[in-house]
Amino acid sequence: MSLFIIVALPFLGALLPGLMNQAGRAACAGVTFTVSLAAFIGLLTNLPAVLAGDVVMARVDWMPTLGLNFTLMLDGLGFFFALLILGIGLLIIAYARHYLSRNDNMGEFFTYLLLFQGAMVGIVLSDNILLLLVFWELTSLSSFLLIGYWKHLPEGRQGARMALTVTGMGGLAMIGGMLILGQIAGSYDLSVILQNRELIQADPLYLPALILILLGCFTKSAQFPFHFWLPHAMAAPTPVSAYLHSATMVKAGIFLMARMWPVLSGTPEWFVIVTTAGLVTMVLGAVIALFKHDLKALLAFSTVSHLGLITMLLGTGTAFGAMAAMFHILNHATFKAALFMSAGIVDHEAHTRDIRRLGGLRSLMPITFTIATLAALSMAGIPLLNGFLSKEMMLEEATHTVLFGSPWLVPALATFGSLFSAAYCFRLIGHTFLGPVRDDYPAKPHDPGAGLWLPPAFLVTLVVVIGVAPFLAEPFVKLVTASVLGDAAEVPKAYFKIWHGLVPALFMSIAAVVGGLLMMAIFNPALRLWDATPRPEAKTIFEAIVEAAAALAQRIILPLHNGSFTRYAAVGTVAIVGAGFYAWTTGTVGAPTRAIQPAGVVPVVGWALLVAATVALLFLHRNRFLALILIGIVGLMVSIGFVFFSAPDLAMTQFTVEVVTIILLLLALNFLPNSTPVESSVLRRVRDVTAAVAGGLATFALAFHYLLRDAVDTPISEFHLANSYKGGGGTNVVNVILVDFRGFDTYGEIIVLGIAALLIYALTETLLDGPVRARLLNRIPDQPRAGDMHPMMMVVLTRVIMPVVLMVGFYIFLRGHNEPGGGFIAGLIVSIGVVMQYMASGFSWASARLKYPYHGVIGAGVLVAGFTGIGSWFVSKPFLTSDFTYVRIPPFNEFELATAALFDVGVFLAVVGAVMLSLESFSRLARRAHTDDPDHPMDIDPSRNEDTTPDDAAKEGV
Amino acid sequence: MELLVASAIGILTAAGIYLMLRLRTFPVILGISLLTYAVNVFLFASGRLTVGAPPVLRDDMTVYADPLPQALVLTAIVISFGMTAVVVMIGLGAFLGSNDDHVDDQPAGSEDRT
Amino acid sequence: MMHWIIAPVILPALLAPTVVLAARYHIGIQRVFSVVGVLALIAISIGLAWQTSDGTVMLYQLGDWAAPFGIVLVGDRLSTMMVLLTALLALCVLLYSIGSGWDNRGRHFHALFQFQLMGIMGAFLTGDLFNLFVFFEVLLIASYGLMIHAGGNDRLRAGVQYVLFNLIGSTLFLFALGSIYAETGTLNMADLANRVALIDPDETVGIRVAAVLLLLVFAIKAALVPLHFWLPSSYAEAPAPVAALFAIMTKVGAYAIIRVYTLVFPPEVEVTAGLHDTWLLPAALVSLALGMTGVLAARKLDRLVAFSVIGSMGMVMVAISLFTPEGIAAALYYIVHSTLAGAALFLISDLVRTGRGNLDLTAQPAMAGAALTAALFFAGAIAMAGLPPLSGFLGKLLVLDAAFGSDRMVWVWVIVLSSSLISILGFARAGSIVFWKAQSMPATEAEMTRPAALSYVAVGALLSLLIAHTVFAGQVHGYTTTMSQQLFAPQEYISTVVDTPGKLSTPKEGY
Amino acid sequence: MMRLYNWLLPHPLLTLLLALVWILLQNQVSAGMVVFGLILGIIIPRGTAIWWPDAPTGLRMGKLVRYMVIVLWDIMVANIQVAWIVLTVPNSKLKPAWIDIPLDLRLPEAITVLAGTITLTPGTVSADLSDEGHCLLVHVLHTDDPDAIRDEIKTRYEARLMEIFT
Amino acid sequence: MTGDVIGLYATALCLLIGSGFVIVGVIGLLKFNDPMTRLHAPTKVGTVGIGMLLLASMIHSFTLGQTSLHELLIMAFLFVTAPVSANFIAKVNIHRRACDMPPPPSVDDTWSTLDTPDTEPAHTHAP
Amino acid sequence: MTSAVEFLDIAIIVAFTALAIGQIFSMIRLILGPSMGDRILALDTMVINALGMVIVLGIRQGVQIYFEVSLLIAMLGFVSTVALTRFVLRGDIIE
Ligand code: NA
Ligand code: NA
Repeated sequence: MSLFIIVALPFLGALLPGLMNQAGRAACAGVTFTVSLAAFIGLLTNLPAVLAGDVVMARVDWMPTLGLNFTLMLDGLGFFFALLILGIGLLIIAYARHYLSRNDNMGEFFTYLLLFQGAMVGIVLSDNILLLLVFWELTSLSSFLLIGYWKHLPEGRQGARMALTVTGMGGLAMIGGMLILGQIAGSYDLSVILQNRELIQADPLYLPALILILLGCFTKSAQFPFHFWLPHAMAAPTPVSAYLHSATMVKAGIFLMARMWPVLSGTPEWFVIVTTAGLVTMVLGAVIALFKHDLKALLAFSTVSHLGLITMLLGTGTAFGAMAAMFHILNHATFKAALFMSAGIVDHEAHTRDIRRLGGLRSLMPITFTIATLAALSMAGIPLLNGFLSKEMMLEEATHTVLFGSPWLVPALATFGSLFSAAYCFRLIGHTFLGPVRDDYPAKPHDPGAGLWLPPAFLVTLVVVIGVAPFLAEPFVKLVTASVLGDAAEVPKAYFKIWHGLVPALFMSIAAVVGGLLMMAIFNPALRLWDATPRPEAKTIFEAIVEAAAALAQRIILPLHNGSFTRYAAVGTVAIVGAGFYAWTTGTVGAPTRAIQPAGVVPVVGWALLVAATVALLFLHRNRFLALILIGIVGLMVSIGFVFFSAPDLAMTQFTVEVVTIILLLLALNFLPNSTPVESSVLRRVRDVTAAVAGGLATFALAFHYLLRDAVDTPISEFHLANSYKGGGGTNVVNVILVDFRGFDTYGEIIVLGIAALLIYALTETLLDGPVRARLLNRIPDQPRAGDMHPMMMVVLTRVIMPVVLMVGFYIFLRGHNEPGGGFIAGLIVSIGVVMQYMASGFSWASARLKYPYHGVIGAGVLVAGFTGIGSWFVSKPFLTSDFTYVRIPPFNEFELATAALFDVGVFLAVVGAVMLSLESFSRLARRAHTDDPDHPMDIDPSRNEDTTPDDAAKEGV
Repeated sequence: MELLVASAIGILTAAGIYLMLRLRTFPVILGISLLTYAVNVFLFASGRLTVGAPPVLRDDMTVYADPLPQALVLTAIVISFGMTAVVVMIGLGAFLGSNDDHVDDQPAGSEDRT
Repeated sequence: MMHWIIAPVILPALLAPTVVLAARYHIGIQRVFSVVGVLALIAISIGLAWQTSDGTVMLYQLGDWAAPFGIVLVGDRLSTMMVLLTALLALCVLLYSIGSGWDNRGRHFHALFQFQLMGIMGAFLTGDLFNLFVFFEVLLIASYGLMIHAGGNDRLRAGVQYVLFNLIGSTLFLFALGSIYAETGTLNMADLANRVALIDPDETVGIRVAAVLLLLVFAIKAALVPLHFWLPSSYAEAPAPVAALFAIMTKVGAYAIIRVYTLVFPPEVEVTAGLHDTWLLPAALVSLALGMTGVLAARKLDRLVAFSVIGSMGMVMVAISLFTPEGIAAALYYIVHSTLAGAALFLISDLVRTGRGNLDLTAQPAMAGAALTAALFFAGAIAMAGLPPLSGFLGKLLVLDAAFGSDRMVWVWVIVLSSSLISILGFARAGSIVFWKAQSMPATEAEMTRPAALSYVAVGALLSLLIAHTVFAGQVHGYTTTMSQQLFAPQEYISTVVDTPGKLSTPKEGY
Repeated sequence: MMRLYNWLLPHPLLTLLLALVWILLQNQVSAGMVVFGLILGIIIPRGTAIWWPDAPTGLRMGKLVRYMVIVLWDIMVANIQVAWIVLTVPNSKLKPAWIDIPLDLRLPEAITVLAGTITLTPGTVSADLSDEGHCLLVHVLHTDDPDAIRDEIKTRYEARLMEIFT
Repeated sequence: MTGDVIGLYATALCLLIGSGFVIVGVIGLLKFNDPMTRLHAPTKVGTVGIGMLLLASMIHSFTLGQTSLHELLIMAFLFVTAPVSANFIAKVNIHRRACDMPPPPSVDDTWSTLDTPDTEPAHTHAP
Repeated sequence: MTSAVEFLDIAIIVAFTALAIGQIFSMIRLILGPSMGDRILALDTMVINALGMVIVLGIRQGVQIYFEVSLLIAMLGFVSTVALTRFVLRGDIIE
């Protein structure tokens, strides 16, 4: 079967149980088992090739540009691990089917489990180290889901997060390591990397790569000092613990060290780091395991210890060590999975895993007892069981290992670790199964159904078979070892046998077992000593670190993003000015190319007024009404400046916009407080002044700089001046630019205006539909209001002036193309004319008589402009291509017809619509605030009073 | 003349920044308006300063003020008008909803100071 | 004449006023118009991307005026890809807003939505800097409207700050444009590239300041620290579909930086040397770190997502600021990813809001539709945190790979990897509180709304796009690599833009 | 026919005025211009007629022109007088006063013209109208005899306006 | 003396007269010590001042051989709007009690500005 | 002819100066106030003076191109005065 299918099967199959939840528990488990079995069989179909020493490859490009491809490889090592993963997986699935309770969502569980399985298979079959990373992180994710499977348990959630964080961290480090490795080797394919031992080990980046990769391995395999997460992962359902945390995932780190062994091992750095970590982990794990009362915790730390053992073996860097490691992996997988399942059975039946509450189960659960005892004894290193064999090899290797210049350090510690290992195994057997039967078990324990005990029984069978007939396993282990070693070393000749003669390892082994028994004898005093010793509690520390990290993050982030716009703006200003300053100081300044033009009295006075108004605004801005007047003066002076500097169009626009803006601001100020209180501290004002001065100096310098210099080449506006009449049919070049050369800008501009109006309208609607409505209805004006809402003089004047204003608007519109003016200004003028009417007679009165659908006007304007643009498509010209012609119809003078004028109509309509809709929206708020709706255009009209009695007039008015 | 215009830009900018850093929406909007003036003049000045030569074609004239920055400023003025209208409206909406025209978020639980 | 390239701008620009004019009281018609428009947009975008995929540079001279005198739209691989991305995102967001009913909680949603699209499309397509400003304003003002859509006090207050900050940005843009025109006398980007080359090395101050100001403008859009402050509260307070749409807006800033700083001010230009490489990378790294720290610090889910957007923009900017073809290729790949992931997360957080009424990261009873929402969140978080198998991981690999060998490689690697860890922590924490801890809470009688099926479809569509982005990563990255090579060899772009004659012009002697 | 005329020209004078404005705006005269001005002069008042209900009818044009000439002359004189007061009379010597003018005029248009005239002419500003519009409040800059001013306004201006607005 | 020269002198004269009135207007604005009296100076004097400037502009155009009557429009505009502006400002002064309060009208009850039935009695408000 | 031109130039300078003084005095009044009416009046005066400046500028340059600007200033100055006074009088300017 193709390697792709083997990897893909669990992933694809993962969908099934999740979707089949309705179909029942058996179906979920069944389909999961079937999927796994299919993959397992698929793997076995490759056995002949593997046995023949071939490397089965499969390759599909994924990201060839990066070097990340779906390259899979099956050799002995991969086969061995895949076999473990899929084989034990099958047993676990069978076991879990009976283990999970009716309340548990089985579909979800098996989905996660299959995801995990697929990820694990992916790791061991990857030929591409980046692909391996993908699967590597996937195991972290799926194990996160599995550990947190019982979401209601806080331990589960914490354990899941701790596992994810620690292994995730390792995974991230490994990304770095793998990338370095790939960059050195020039490829991310393992098959290439493994050929480049010398190149890699000679590279200066070898050490960082090694450390980063080992970080990944150590975290995943729970090596010291990252061992702490594993016991907490035991909050997961037991099948998960058995599968992930003994048989497979924790071995991923080991696998990777083995996989990378040919290129990474053999250096002093490798030796010191890996051996030390392994050794320490082995001893530490064993010691802690002994004093754990939770069966699973005990097993978990025993796993830590054994992983340390394997790590240490790999660390020695010898071929024998590697072989021993492989053999121990096999053995450990068998006895440890069996032990976990047994522990699960005990938990399942006795409803507790606390050793202190157990004991005497031997007679109540004979089958379980047998299984557990055999497995435990194997772990303790008792002959005729497989654990003994590989442990002997380990001790043998230890005697040849010189660490930190000391020939006895490793053997001594190895023996010491083995001693504790034996001790906790004895404790496990003794305190759980032996001793008197108790009467206070939380539940009545008895052996479970075959579904639960068959899987571990099968494993224990292997334990015994290998233990008795190691030669059965030998060819396979050697095959695996060969693929670990690659070209780096030859597989050792040593034979697997029970009796090696009176070698040091045997004495160490005996010492360990005897020591273990003695340890059991003094267990109670030792436990008291242990309990009295202060130890860091990993979970507390981890939670504290995470919470501290979160708190630190909050301390950094929250005050920094406290919603203080002023600070944001200040920071932004300083950053902008600072960056500009940097750019300036790192540049060069040449001599000016333009002379300063002398200034007459008008510009000086205009400047003085502008400055005076600006400065006055700074000091008087708290009086908001006055501030509006002052800003009006600033605008006026700027407009006059534009006139002075030959920009009449600009002046008109600026001035008109100014007035409309002031009207808008007045409409708003009606509701806002009329003054700004003094709030900011002196310090703050000093800060603001500093930022302000810096910004002012910056823009001054920049403007002054370029005002005295010419552009690097002729400005493009030369073309506009030259072609405005010829190509655009207008003599007002600014207008021709606006509606023709750069009509697209204008198109965007009117859309901006239209959106602004729509937005304002929409917001008003929303406000009036919400709680603001009530507030407006109950609003009391913050200033006394004069009588005579609509004074007669204004009303009468408007009647005459408004039509004139409209006509002026029309005039300005028509003139625009050739003289200052245009659709935009015309639109504003017409709007102002209508506003005059509204101001004179009131919005209600005026709009009750004549109401324009301003929405429609905006829409029409934008559409007219748009369709004018599209019109040129029909003559195969690009959007907004203009054309014009001169027409003469008596009695009129010859006049110009230009498509640009049609575009300007669009502009005009959009502007009128937008301004009016905005003003209307603002005044809708105001009308909500006071509801009097006059029937007359003016409050006082003596000609009306003549016909009615004064009382009626009083009622009608106001 | 160049000095006048450049310093006017600088002063408008400085005043604009100062007001922009005030604590209430209204002065901040005024500040942004001043900044808008500053930048409009700045952009206008990128065509350099020309007196008495509006870019409206005449038979008797050969030199004109640069029309392009004028057109750009025109667009900019219109756009900033729309923006101002919008920010005024949103600011007003925010004020009407909370009776508070601070531009900064107020710490939760602080008393309504307006 | 090929008019298709302007269609992404014109279509929404016509659709929106039509809706305003004819259907402003009929939400049903608006929806139909909007969806049909976006579907058409997708079709057009696919066509454009197809057209340009062979390296063709499409030029559209508005008003038939040749560049640099008139405005041109230019379609190349980069701009058409961004257009396509926008259109696809728009469809998902639109479906979500219809499904969740967000579009009917205020006025003119669809008109503003279309205008927003118009602005974004225009910004991607234009070849003229001032026109870019105009489109920035279009997209901004539409975004203001969308951001405060449906009102509410917090939203309005955040809206004020959002608008004000962007007004500062717009002002800065104009300062930059003024400087550029003053220094070079042109506004067209391709022409600008030619003219920058003419600048005397003894007189570089002006163009340097201009270049930096322009960079800062785009940096504001891209929410680069310390110009990012506008983002968290405005994205968090915006209606979810709007925030999701905004995911593309930060990319507009990134796009503009890529465009301008490969075309006009490429690293090898002497007069602007030392500007982008000095500050941009540190700022990007700080953004990345700060954004992901914000993920851990957030107390509400929407803020969390907003900070993750800052972080992922930091990542994009890290890649960009390497200013190598590999870096830009990685950035472009990451941009697509970050857009989709950010949008998906905003929508998912709205699913949570719908299900439990708020987004506080506190333990609350299980929400309606928890399982599916949780699964979606898990996927979104994986994507955003850069975990496999989704594209965030691949993007991260690309960025790290591109940074290999650069001067600041160690910084890049350390910060990319450690901020990744922080975000994993943050997402895991948030997810476990919102989705897992809920299981240990007693169920309440409180009324829970189950999100509409269409909402899930929309989120699912986004995630499917993410998955496609992952599965076809090879093709996509291959494409972004060619794209990046095109960007670093802009001669064809420049000559197509500047040398194509238009009305009244003969090439090379128009004035 | 008459109804069409009334509909088309709600304010014939306004139409003429607008045509004149159009010509002034164009700053040149031609037949086309006049026609166009008249067209606009018809369209615009038609479009906004609803905002000018109850327009006065029967203005006496001759008298109106004469009135305008008088006012223009008075404005010239007034300005010189006010200028003199501004330049020579110190604040302490200034004798401002409020006077109220009972109105015989009833038409708003007429009262407005009167008030405008008062403001434009010697040292007086019309400040306010009484709550039912029967009395005009005028501020005088400098006078020893407020009653004389009241009388002069009533005879010189109001009487003439009574005739113009019949 | 040709017509051109007369035109130039006339322009200059109008300019000077206009300037004089402008100056007088602002002197009044600055000098008087009561808002109502201040109102007199600029609204009138300014109008004529600008009127003279406009006249100067017209004459100057004619001198240069261009017909120019459109300044009349501006002049007319200023003349018809000035009274309304003044009226409004006077109303503001009365409403804000910034000046001496006028005696009640001889015919009706009160001045329209002070006629505020929808608020508290007007005099309770401080200016 | 030349003396007439010179005279006109002087007159133009005088006019500019007068208008400039006018602006400065108005500005002083505006800042001094004290009443809102004074300030609005001062602004109104400044607008009218500005109009004068534009007119004189047109005379000096001998062009009519500033006519539209002047007309606009005249019209809008009035509108803004009304808006400001209405605000003081009624709070709401379009009611
Ligand atoms: Na107020
Ligand atoms: Na008078």
